[in-house]
Amino acid sequence: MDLLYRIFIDPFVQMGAAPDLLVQALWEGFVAGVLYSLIALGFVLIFKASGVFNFAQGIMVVFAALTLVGLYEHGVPAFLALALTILVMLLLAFAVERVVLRPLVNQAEIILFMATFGLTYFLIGLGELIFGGDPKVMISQQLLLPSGSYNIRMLGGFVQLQKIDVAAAIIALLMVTTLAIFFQKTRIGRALRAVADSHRAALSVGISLEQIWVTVWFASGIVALATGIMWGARSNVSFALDIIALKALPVLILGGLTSIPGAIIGGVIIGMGEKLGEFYWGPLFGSGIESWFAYVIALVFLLFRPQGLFGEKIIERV
Amino acid sequence: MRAPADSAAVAGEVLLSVQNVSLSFGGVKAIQNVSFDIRKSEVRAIIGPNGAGKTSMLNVINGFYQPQSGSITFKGVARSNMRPYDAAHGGIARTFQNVALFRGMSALDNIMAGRTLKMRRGFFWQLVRFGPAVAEEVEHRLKVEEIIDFLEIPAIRKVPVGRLPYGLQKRVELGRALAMEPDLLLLDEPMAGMNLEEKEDMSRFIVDVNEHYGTTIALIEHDMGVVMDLSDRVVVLDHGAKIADATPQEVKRDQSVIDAYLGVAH
Amino acid sequence: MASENTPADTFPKLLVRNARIFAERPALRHKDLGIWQTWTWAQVLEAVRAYAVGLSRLGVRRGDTIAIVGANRPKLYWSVMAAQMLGAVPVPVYADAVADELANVLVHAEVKFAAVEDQEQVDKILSVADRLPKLERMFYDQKKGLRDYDHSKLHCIDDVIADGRNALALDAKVGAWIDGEIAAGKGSDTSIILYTSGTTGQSKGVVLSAQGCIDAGSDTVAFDRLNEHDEALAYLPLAWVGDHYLNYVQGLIAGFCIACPESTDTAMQDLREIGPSFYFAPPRTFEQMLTRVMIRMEDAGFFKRHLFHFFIDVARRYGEKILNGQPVPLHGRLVYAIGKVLVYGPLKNVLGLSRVRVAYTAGEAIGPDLFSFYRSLGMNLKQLYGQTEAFLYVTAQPDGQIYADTVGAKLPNVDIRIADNGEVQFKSPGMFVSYFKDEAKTKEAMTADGYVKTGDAGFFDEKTGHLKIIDRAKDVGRLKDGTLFPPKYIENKLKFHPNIREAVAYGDGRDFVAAMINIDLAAVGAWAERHNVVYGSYQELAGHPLVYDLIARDIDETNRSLLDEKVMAGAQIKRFLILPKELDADDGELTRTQKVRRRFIAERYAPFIKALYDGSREADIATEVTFEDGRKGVLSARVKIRDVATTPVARDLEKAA
Amino acid sequence: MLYREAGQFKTSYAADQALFPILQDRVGMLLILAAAYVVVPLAASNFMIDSIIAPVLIFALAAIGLNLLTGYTGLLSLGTGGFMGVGAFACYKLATFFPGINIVVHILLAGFFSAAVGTLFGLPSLRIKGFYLAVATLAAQFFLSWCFIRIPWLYNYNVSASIEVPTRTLFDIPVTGPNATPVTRYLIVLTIVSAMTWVASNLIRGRIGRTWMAVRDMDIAAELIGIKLLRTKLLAFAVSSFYCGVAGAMMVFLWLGNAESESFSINQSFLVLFMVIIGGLGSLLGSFFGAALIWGLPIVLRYAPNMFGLSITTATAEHITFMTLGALIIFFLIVEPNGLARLWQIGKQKLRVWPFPY
Repeated sequence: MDLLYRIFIDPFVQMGAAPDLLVQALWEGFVAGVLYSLIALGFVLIFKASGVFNFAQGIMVVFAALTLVGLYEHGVPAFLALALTILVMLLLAFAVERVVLRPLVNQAEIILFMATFGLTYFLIGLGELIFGGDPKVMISQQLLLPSGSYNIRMLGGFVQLQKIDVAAAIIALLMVTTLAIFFQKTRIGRALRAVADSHRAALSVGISLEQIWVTVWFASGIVALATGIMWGARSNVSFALDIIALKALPVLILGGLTSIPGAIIGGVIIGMGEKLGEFYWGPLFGSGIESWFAYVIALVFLLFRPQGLFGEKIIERV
Repeated sequence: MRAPADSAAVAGEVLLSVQNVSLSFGGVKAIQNVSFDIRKSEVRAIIGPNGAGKTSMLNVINGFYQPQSGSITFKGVARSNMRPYDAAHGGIARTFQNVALFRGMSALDNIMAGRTLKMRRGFFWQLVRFGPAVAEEVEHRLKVEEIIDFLEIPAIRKVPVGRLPYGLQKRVELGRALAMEPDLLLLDEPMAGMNLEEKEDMSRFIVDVNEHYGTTIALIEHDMGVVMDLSDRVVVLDHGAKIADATPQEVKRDQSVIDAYLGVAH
Repeated sequence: MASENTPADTFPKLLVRNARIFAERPALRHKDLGIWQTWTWAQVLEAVRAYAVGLSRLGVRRGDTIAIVGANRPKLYWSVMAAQMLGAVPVPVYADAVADELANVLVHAEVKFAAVEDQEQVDKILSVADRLPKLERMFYDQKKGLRDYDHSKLHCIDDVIADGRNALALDAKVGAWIDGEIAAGKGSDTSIILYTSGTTGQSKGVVLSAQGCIDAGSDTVAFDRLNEHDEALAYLPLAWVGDHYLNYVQGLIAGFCIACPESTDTAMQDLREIGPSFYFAPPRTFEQMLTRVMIRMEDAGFFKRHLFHFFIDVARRYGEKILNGQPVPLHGRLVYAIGKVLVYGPLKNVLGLSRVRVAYTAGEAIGPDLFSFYRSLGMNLKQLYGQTEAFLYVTAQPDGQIYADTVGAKLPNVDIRIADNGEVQFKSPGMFVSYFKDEAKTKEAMTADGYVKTGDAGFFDEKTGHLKIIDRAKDVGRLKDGTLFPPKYIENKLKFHPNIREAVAYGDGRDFVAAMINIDLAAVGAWAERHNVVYGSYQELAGHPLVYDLIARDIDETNRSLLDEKVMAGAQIKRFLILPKELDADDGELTRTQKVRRRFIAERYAPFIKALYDGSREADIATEVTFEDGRKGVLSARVKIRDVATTPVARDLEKAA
Repeated sequence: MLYREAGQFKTSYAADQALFPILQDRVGMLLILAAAYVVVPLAASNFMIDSIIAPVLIFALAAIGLNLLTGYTGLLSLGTGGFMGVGAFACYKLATFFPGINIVVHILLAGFFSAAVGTLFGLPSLRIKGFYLAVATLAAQFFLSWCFIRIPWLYNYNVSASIEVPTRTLFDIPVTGPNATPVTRYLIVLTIVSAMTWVASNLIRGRIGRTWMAVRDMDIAAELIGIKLLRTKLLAFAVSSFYCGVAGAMMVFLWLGNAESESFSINQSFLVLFMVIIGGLGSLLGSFFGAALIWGLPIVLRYAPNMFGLSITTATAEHITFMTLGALIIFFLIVEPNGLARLWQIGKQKLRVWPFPY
């Protein structure tokens, strides 16, 4: 009885009692969610275009961040380092297309999935070999990212917004818009949406799969870099980060593997849900439930909409 | 070409009847208030232009789609919707327009899979594959081998079906359906994409199945010649509605059918 | 394997004996429904007794003739046994005979019953029913398609057997009766009537006595030490003396197991599965086998191909010697041993010959290369000589005394002599009683003192003492200049070349020898592919100049080999052409046993013959042919004629001198 | 080349459907078993056994488990590690509660616990497919590894928060714990693995195996021939997790000797998945190949440099290992997407038709 009370009543009572804390929690959830969304976005881009479930997305985040910081530490000016990193991500995109995707074209999804595992291992090894395994500090100042925080007095309490978080939210927003425009307006973008439906369609549009793949991998590389910077600025840069990739997976099933808006909304939902869960229900289970709570949210959700938040309903034909 | 025995069947008892079935996906009406019946041991053809809802009709009959309204009476039991399992269990087997075989398995295993419902030995026996389990396996293998012999495909027994030419795949699929020893056999365009020779073989098999095993058959077919040869009665669908239901000869003369095929606007 | 009491003198008695002494050993196998269904001797006896009873209940009586038509299937062998049990006379007929030929035999043999394989045969017989007033009933093996036939005179063999079982179950007297029938059989009874393939004109019914068959069989079984542990694949035509002798008779005598293939087109696969220990095949089959091997090896990778050819070469050098137990250098033995592991063993295995203990070939001369190829792999392949009238064979090669060009020494209890005209004549235990309903021909075939005229010309080789056959006695002719001209001998030499499938040689009473060639589609086709020679049809390929060159080379070789044998040197081939179609039994150009009908061909292709000798460069022809599906059509073609350089005999003689 | 199939004909369906229809295969199998039972214990060093042979066998069993689910039933799972963990902890608890009972029994019983858990997490498989399902199984993975940390009861409130394997004996010979010799442990592992592999082969050759594959190849058709999808999938989950559970239990009790939650982390799941994919989906033999390769490779890579006399820091070696492993995985997928088992099959076929090319 008491347990039921603590699960179903008490948390809400608390929320009511301290709305400022609630807002605070929601905000932090929101920011985390935004970052999830960004990673999920990387997944979606690649999955849409090449049907590859890119497990390496998380590592790409870390790898990008590491490269950035690493270059800087070797005395490269911050923004040059940024530019170079972008270049590296482009090279990576080419390499992946040439070495992994092209030889494996038309293979079963799971095979490509596995290949990205291989990629993950490779990148981890490579990254650590070059930059060493120990955690690094993100060069936020040098990149002119704000620090410090706004303290807003509301609901009879304080809500603290880290400036970096605000920046993160804004940047994320910008990226999504840019991508959206890119897909709507540019030729390759349109072709890409064609690919999502069928590879043959794309070819008929007259764009080689290779081009498209390189493009999306590069695009998600950029997204990864942005995510890396944001996340790195909040904690610091190390391979521990790659678990956030796993955090993004529930976002995917929630949002649907092929839906960009799904990734965004899903990310926010998961982010907030997770924070609230940790904040209000966590104590019941002992801490650390955020490691799986997100999945439970997604799973429960799936049972009602197997095709995800924005995925289109599948009518099976025989 | 039908032997007199079958015209008797035409007057035979009703095995399955479809009453005012309607089905739609979202807004799209696939089937609109269709009723017809299939009598014991007859060959019943369902024809109509593309998109007439023929396949959807079969899908409703064996429970793959749930109709929004109407009911299906099979062996005297009326159901508003039939579950695939019940359909299979009740003795409805089915082949598909574009072959739906288990591509990773050999022809033999595919047909063996058709025996699943007939196999009784439980998990434990399967684990040790000993005594009764083996005995059962062998008993059903024999049945399957007879089907293989009947369909004249012994040579490809152990070939993974993925590697077989289309015509043979269709045969294996028929074999899998036969392995269920069904009372009602639904054939969705059994001869689609076959050359003349293959068509002749297939027709022969269909007739044999119907005559020797007395299996009731409902088939969708485009080749009018085949329909005329094989079927006792024909139901014609167009845009999801039934526009005719009679003997092949009558149907051939029916104006609305001709219009439907010539695509005259309604 | 002698039985305790008096030796059995009929096959039913042998069956009873085997059911007793080999009771649980396999007697008969049949690839059916995916596995080798097997019957033990005891089971066979049980089934055949029931079958016989069933037959007798349907009116089969002592002395009736029963046609047996179909492929090698257990129930047809049982039909033979059951008939013999009742003292009726089985008359096997070639399953691929067209309705007309079939009718001729059935009419001549006055068959009252027929045991047939399937719908096809039933239809064939029904189609000529009006010519067979005597035919009372038909029994069939395979139900398929016959369900809706009128069954008043048509019975499924299974039902007959079932009916027999019933009768036996219901009434013990029936059992006693049938055993009585078995006992009543005598060695002097007619055991079977085998119709000759009829190389020349109408085929004759060769009457064989039970005792004769069993004596002949027992001798050869002893000769090759066949026993109940052997296994043979029954794939030869049921109606051919070879199958009846090698499988049915020797099987029953030695008690070994015979296996029936699933179908004629799976015979090779089935051969591979069964891996017989006793194997017979006509040279043609061995030839096709070798051709296939060579073709398949062409597609192998570089390393494997060379490995293969290297070791085949080794085998050629040492293989036969080792097999014949002749001295071989140690390193030779070693390399051969390696080859055995790497090539010979595996090769024999994939061909299904790895268990072969005794293998025979006969029917026509076999190419020495071909012959020694198989022997060099360590397969005990031997030759024999005989004919239907002899109930199969009068000479055979004893283990260890093998020569490609002889047909072996005379068998025990056989008496052979060479008549003045060079014809081979014999007396043998198995020799036939008479031609059915044909006293005249019977007399014709025998000498006054009771020897059988083989009609083959031959002589005993002085150094080996083995018999050598050159040709049909009557076919041996002479050229204008008097040189001896044995066409078959030359044709065989030609056919030893893998590219040449058939050859017909002419020269009797002519100035020189000329030949008409049939290319081997498999071999030449493969050659064409490798040398990217494009062709649309057999005819096109046959007419291709490059193919002509190819054949010309072969003929050149033949000529050289003829040169080596003084007598033959004059008979070198001067001109040849390649026939635009394959010689075919359906067109009457070959006998059912695939022997060429020289005269018939001469008439049919008269324009060619003419052209060959009047020196023209090419010749036209329009002739009717039968296609696979039995349709008839007209084939019209223009073929080129080639001259071949021949070495003048004179110079050769000088060299010799 | 080694094959002599002429004369090996089948006179019964039982023989035709036997596990090893070809004589030479049967002989080969016996030789391998003989070697495993006799030669290895005599010849192999403890190091060999403890750090190569035993783990390969154990992982092979886990791989078989996953293969039954992913390779045969077509359900992608990333929860293997978790299910192995359930087996391990269950076995630990059983061993604590019923010290009297033979440890081997416990190991097998533990399988049932993970089977139950597996079935539970298999439930979503009715509604969701493919990667969605894979992610769903990740939920299981994370939830379970969370439990392994947060529920002290599972590891008997050890301060180390890890399993300490007690000594247990079989016929008075210590089989678990510190005093058990590697060979004894190896022999038990070998026996369990062989037996369970045999059982698995029985399952997949029979009715159940066919229903699994049917669901994998075309679930719609499977449903329409009367196969109950949920039941079939859940059974696959149950059996699969049972195998993983037993593997997990063996891992702790017969190999490592102790373990904490990390041993059953997501990485474990991935490792096993590699083994399955590289080894070959839908092949028991492949599971062994995969295990051998994925487990053996890093070891080889670790010792290779020293062999060539060049010495590098362990850290660097570690990183290089990672890279090479990753590269090799991609390489293998490109060379033969159907896994090592396929390569083996092709080779075998070549031997059967030798000297012919086909």
